[in-house]
Amino acid sequence: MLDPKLFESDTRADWCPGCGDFGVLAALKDALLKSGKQPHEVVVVSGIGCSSNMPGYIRTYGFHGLHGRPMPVAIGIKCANPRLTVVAAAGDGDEYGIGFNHVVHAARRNDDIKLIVMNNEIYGLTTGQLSPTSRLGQKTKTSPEGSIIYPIKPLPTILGAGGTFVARTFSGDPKHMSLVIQEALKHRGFALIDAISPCVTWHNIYDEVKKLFYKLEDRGYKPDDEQKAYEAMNDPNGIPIGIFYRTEDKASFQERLGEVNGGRWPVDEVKTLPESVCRSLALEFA
Amino acid sequence: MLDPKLFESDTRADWCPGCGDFGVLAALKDALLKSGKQPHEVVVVSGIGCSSNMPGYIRTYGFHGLHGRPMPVAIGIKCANPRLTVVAAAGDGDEYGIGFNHVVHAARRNDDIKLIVMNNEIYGLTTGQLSPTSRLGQKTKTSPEGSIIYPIKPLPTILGAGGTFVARTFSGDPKHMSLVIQEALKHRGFALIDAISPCVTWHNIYDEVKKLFYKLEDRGYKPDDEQKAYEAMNDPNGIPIGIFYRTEDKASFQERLGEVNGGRWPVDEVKTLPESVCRSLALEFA
Amino acid sequence: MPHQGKEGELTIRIGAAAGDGIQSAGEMIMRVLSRSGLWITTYNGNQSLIRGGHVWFHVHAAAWKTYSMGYGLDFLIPLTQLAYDQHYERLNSGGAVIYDPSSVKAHDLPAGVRDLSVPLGEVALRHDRRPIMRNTVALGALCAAVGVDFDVLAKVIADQFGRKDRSVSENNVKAAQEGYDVVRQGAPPVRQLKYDYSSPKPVMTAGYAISMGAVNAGCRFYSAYPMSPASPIVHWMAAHARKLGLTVFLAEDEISVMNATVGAAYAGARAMCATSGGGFSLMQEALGEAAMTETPVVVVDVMRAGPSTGLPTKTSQGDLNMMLGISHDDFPRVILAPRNAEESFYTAERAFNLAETYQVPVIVLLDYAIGDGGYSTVENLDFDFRIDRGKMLSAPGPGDHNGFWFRRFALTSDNVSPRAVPGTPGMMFVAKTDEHDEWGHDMSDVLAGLNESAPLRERMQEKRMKKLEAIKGEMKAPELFGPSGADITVITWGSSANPSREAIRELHRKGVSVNALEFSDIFPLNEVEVTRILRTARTKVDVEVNYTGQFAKLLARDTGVEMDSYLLKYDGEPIYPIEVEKHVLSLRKEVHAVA
Amino acid sequence: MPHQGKEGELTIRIGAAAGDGIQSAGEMIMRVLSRSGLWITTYNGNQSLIRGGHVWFHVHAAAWKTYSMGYGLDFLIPLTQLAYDQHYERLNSGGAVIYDPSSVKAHDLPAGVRDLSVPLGEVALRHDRRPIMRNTVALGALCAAVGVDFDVLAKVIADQFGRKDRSVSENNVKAAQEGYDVVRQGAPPVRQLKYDYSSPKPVMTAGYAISMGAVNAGCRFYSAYPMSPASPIVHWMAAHARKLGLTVFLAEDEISVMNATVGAAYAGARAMCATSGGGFSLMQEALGEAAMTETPVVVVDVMRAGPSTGLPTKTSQGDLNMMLGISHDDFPRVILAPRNAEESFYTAERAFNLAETYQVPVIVLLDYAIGDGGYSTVENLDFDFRIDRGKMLSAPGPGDHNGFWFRRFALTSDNVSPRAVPGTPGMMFVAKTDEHDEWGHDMSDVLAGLNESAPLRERMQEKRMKKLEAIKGEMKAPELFGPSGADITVITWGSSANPSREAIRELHRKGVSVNALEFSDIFPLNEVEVTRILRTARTKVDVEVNYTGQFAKLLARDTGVEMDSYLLKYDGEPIYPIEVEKHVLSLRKEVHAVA
Ligand SMILES: Cc1ncc(C[n+]2csc(CCOP(=O)(O)OP(=O)(O)O)c2C)c(N)n1
Ligand SMILES: Cc1ncc(C[n+]2csc(CCOP(=O)(O)OP(=O)(O)O)c2C)c(N)n1
Ligand code: SF4
Ligand code: SF4
Ligand SMILES: [Mg+2]
Ligand SMILES: [Mg+2]
Repeated sequence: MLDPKLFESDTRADWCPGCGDFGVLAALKDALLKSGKQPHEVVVVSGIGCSSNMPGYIRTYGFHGLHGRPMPVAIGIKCANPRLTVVAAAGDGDEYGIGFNHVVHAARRNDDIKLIVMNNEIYGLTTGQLSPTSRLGQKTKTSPEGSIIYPIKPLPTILGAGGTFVARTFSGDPKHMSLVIQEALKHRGFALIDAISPCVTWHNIYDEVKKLFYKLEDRGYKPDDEQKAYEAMNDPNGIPIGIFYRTEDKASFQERLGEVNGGRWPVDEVKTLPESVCRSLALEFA
Repeated sequence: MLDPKLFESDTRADWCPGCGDFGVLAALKDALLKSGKQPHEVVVVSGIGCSSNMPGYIRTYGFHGLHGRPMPVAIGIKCANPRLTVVAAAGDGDEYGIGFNHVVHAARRNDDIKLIVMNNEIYGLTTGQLSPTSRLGQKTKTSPEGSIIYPIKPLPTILGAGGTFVARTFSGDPKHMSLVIQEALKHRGFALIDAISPCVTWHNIYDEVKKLFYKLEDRGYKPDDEQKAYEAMNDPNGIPIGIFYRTEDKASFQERLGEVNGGRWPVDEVKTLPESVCRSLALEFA
Repeated sequence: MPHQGKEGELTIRIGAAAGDGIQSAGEMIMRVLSRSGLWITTYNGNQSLIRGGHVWFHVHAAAWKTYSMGYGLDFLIPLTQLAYDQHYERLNSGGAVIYDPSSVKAHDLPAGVRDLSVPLGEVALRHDRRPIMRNTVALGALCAAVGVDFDVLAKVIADQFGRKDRSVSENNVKAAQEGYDVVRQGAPPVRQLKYDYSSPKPVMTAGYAISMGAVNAGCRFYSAYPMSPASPIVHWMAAHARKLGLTVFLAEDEISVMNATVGAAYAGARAMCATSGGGFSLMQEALGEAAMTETPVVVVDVMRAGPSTGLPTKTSQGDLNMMLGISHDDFPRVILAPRNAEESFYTAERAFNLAETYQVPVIVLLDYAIGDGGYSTVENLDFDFRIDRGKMLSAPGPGDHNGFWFRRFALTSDNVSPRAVPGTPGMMFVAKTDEHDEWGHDMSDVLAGLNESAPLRERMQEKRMKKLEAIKGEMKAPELFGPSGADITVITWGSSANPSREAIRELHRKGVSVNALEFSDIFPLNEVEVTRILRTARTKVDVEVNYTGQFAKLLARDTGVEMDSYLLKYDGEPIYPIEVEKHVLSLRKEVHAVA
Repeated sequence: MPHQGKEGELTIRIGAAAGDGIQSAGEMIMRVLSRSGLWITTYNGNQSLIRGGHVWFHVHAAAWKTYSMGYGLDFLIPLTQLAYDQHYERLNSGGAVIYDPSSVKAHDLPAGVRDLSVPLGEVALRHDRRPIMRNTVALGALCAAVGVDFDVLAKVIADQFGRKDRSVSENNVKAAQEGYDVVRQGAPPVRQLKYDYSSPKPVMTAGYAISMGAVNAGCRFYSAYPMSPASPIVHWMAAHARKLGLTVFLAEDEISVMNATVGAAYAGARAMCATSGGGFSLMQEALGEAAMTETPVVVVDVMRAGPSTGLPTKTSQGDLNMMLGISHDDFPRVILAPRNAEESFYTAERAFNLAETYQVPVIVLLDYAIGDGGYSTVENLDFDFRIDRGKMLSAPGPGDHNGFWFRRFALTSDNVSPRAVPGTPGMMFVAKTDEHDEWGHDMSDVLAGLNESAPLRERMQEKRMKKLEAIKGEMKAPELFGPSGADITVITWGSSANPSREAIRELHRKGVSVNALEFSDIFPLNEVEVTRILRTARTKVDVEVNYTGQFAKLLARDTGVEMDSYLLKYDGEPIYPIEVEKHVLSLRKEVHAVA
């Protein structure tokens, strides 16, 4: 029997009532639980933003780092100890803006990190400025007359960069989100989960998303074809959620690292060198 | 009559004899000349790397900045004075690695910058380490047993991000490269030109590329369809060069800026405020 | 035992949870009093969350110049129990608490504090379905309690809600009127100052002031990535872009911000950007780029409590060491730290002239306390200003050109080289972050280390660094506040001058011999002059908002003068005048004991 | 007038264009002499380009300990005319120039310098189609000129080319033999030292030494982005990854490097990274993250000449100010600057123990002169080392847990909190860059600024900062070189100790009363102890490689002690002993004039 309180924290989330991030938190807890993870086996790494307050609201190891930098911290953790399940969780500003390059390169390296981007098309914590996913014309504190900047399209970008698991979910459907996260946890390598998670304070798109979203699987979509994935992502008439693309053919970066270091992982090897090795090292340049 | 020496500098390029970057330099000069540009109307902005030594070898205004940062410098210049033609030129490490996020966001904003990436699949100047475009198995100083990292796919990534002009060229064919650059100079907004520019010292792929490359236009390819562009870019059997995708439908970021600032560009407006405005500003919060 | 409120002054604090509209209520109080002819200083007790928690807004107003939060609270408006519990102990005798007894219990009210209970919620709900309007009701009550004409408040409300539906504004006025009436009919004002409604006083934060100063200095390029407490600057710029013809570049990160600012400045614009500490870390490499390419930029750092993410909405003066060590190896920079909004306006103007005259980066240090968290009255805002762009050429002089290139980095007697704006025919040059010769040619490749080029490298480094010597001549000496020759001298920099001033005023009333030396020009220190001035001071007390006394260390480093005592605060809260006062009083005992 | 070469020492310089194999030729000279039992120091006169220009390699060897480049040149091997022109004036009388007269004209040969012309190109072309082998021929000639057994060179060549085709190695040996014979048959050796071929001396750069030290200290995670002159460290790590079981993460930029290092350290690894100044700028924000989360990391900065891109292959000690001001607001850090390769090895070990014991970032400053540009003999490499991980718990002690969370940031009497490795059951905690309480709960949102939490914030800041007090007790006092009580004391830090030592040895021969205080532990300074030591010195000369005297300024700031004189170099070249000697001699005149 799974203890539903296994991942409960004693700390109340400080998000605004109704914030989409509550749904993501619930889905993540549920997915970890259903995936049979124990709290000490999991590290949740975040950046800075409303969404990045996640660690501490979920009882696992946590690292609440810098704006835009959850990915490299997560990668460092995973490289040091690949036995840990490492989840990165942050906002659209964090991951598609200032920290996007880390995501792109994690995608191409296929780092074994599960990234959940709580996409609300706004900078929430800094009180509502334009984010990279904000829309043309969107009025924010930094675009009082409406944005003049085209939004980023994170999913095709990451697919183009070589992403091996690219999905979208909606915090209005935490059950579906949990299922997608469970798949991501099983995935061999990097998983990007774009989680539409509306900001009820600065840019409330709940009703709109509720009207427009549909599940890919409901339309018989199979996430095994790159070309089709591009098409599905670019649907101008609705908001598809689900897994757009997935391949288990590529080894994760950490698998490949293990081939080089022989499975001698840094956390287990905090020791001096054997004497035999030392002598030859000393004379290497002589 | 065009003066072929118009863009000649007094400074000899310090690249290794045979370096691909010579071809790019020649192509860029030729393209500027044929596009009817004058040296003082052009700024060439670069980063750090062998390839980034470009400014100064070509007689235009130049800015030889930081590793990975030509794009934002170029954008600052273009926003301050959109009458200038701004070309960014740098290496694969510079633009697809440390500085890739700037490229991605320039692509989505459609900044009116023409970016030439001298892609040699290696860090040249730092004496031959793995670059983001280096191949699996490639032996370099940082991968003495062969790389374990999947290379980035810059072209589909930038297309996914919203790129409006995405092309590949080869320094072994400077004439073709010049033509592509000329098209880029006419383009409304951001142009990415991936210029295969082999490093004869650390990773000489001249012969290989010469064998495998072909021109898209020779195969009747039209760069007007995103889906087809993805397919063309992912050709596993050859190295297509030419323009993969191009659209003139999107306004450039600088065009849009001009709508807000009313064409009052920063370089022309280094002046105090009219008195009428001052009074109201002062009392704005009272 | 509660203190007595100060004659002729008002200190007012309103508190509730984030999302309850405390900031705008506080700003309305500020406006009411500032339109009543008073001098104002405010402080915003913010938290880093959007809804919930506890936030407050403090207004200090007086018939004379105010500098900081003043002493205690004359009026507390707690809209939540937590707001009452957190602040009631600060209430001055002779003051009052304005609250709704149905939601707040005013326990342990200090002696001499009036209990002004007003059914805020009930009144509010009469005018709107949601209780948010209780703020307005409280404002009405406050106006009655301080004896301000209701019309002033009505106008402030109209201005505030003007853009919304007209009924919103009208309902708010009605609600306010009811609050006003409850208190008014009860009694005469609790504390009434003399008001002059004829001319509203300009009031702004240092963030807004520096924005206006910058634009008036010819800055039309602004690049930003939002970061508290620097964000108000970009909000202001974005809001004025169309009206003032500003080009605002919202970049993907602070690296891009700084590089774009350098690019714009290189192109010939006056370009500025701003951030807070964490973002500044990301800008450092490009600051080095600006210095090496001798590109004039102005960068504002609005300091907040760190290290790292720290306390994003709390204050600190902890970024000075970073500014002294930006990026690697030696390069010139100027560091200015205006004390308040008014000085920030002029500092922006000076910063651009200094940057362009000497072709160096200029850094302006503000902090949360004045930058985002605090408004203050700006007495004189003189937009008359002479832009000095330094050595800007539109055509090469003799020897300035070699047929190919303009000699952009010429070695000159004053170490400043002529500049050209890209786009100018025939003046092409390359700005290089590699070491370069006078023509901008690379000295790191084929020339590096050669017998003939090592000395040139030396001279290029000297050229850049020696500009600091000339700049020293332009640095303002610390301003003396109070009489010269006092027993005790308070040393402040930037915003720490403000609480110190109010403390000194109070200490003078108590007959203490104290003055202040207020530094607003931080680096390069004019060592000779500063040393001379510091040596005239007897007992020196360093007052700053960081753990290590960063500015005192700079003084020790560059002048050899050591402080005698330190008041260092690093709990995130700004310094209160009472803290400076107590510290000085404790020292006086020591001083007397020794004497 | 040329100087006389020093008895018992050899200084050799070989020069040509980049791509001519000068580095490997130089390293072979180094190996030959080091296998002949001599102490070695080398310097690599590099340029920032791959082919062309002019580069050179300098070897200083002696029967006793060498520290820097020594005095002048006993042997110059100019393979190009430019190499001759650039260096011939340094030739010592009693030395020789080895060159090919068909490509180099040995004009104006200084008096007493032997002209050893050898048909290098001709011989080389007899053994290979390309003339690259002339380096080897010259090495043969050199060995004859210094009287080293040819077998030693033959073995060095075999080792060098061992991995290639066997014929390559054999042809090179043959070519070298011809060069050897040309000189040998002509005459007895020009300058012969006593050689002991029985035990080769370990030789390495500080970059390699610190890599070995780190791995021996238990570091198995290394993250990097290449940057000269720090790249050799990642090359070494990558080359040893399989053999030693290292996990090397090649990141997309230095931001990623530093954050990944913090992540790995948080996860319980010993983690290190390295870069040079420009890359370090990008790491600063994450250094603050390490400090705020009390995650122990070791970061190496191999300094090069700046500012900005500067001179990537030239040397400097200009990054100290940056290290004193990393990122914003106050946080603890340790700064160490080993003087040479040997000390670097042990510094890596100390750095990890310090980092983990105090849970702070430790920064190690190397520079090009010793880090990439210079090998030196490592006398003692003792791999025996005790790893001290500090307060690492595998299960919570009483009071360490609240049922949900581990009290990771407990306030303790020594200000160090217990740590747990993620993966340990029941010890979950959150590391936060926001200010936090003892349990790692956020103090920047709902708690920020409350009456009860402001004092806690204060204590958390004190907890972090006060660790510096304990660390001061672990900082090594400056090492005294030379006799105590000398008239003149040279103050050095890090690598500037090296030329100073050779100068002092020479000055002692000349009867000058001089010594040196060599700092390798830079921050936190143990002020009391350091002040006491500095006060014992009479005339103090600061010797460092930057414009402003950054270390002297730190001493002034933290001890109040001022220097009497400065030898500051910033042309990119390392300090030569002769420069220190001259400076001290000029001072002695002053000292005497005054006395
Ligand atoms: C280097 C840096 N720059 C800027 C900031 C300020 N900042 C904090 S959160 C944030 C954006 C938050 O937006 P997002 O990532 O979308 O998260 P959300 O609050 O919307 O969940 C910014 C700009 C910072 N903390 N660090
Ligand atoms: C912040 C920073 N990190 C690292 C470096 C060192 N560096 C200089 S050039 C370069 C890579 C060059 O590779 P690429 O961009 O592909 O250019 P190429 O030399 O191949 O033309 C690196 C890593 C630097 N200058 N700045
Ligand atoms: S501001 Fe928006 S994103 Fe932040 S907690 Fe509130 S609703 Fe959520
Ligand atoms: S090292 Fe490679 S990229 Fe650099 S100049 Fe030589 S050939 Fe070109
Ligand atoms: Mg967001
Ligand atoms: Mg490259």
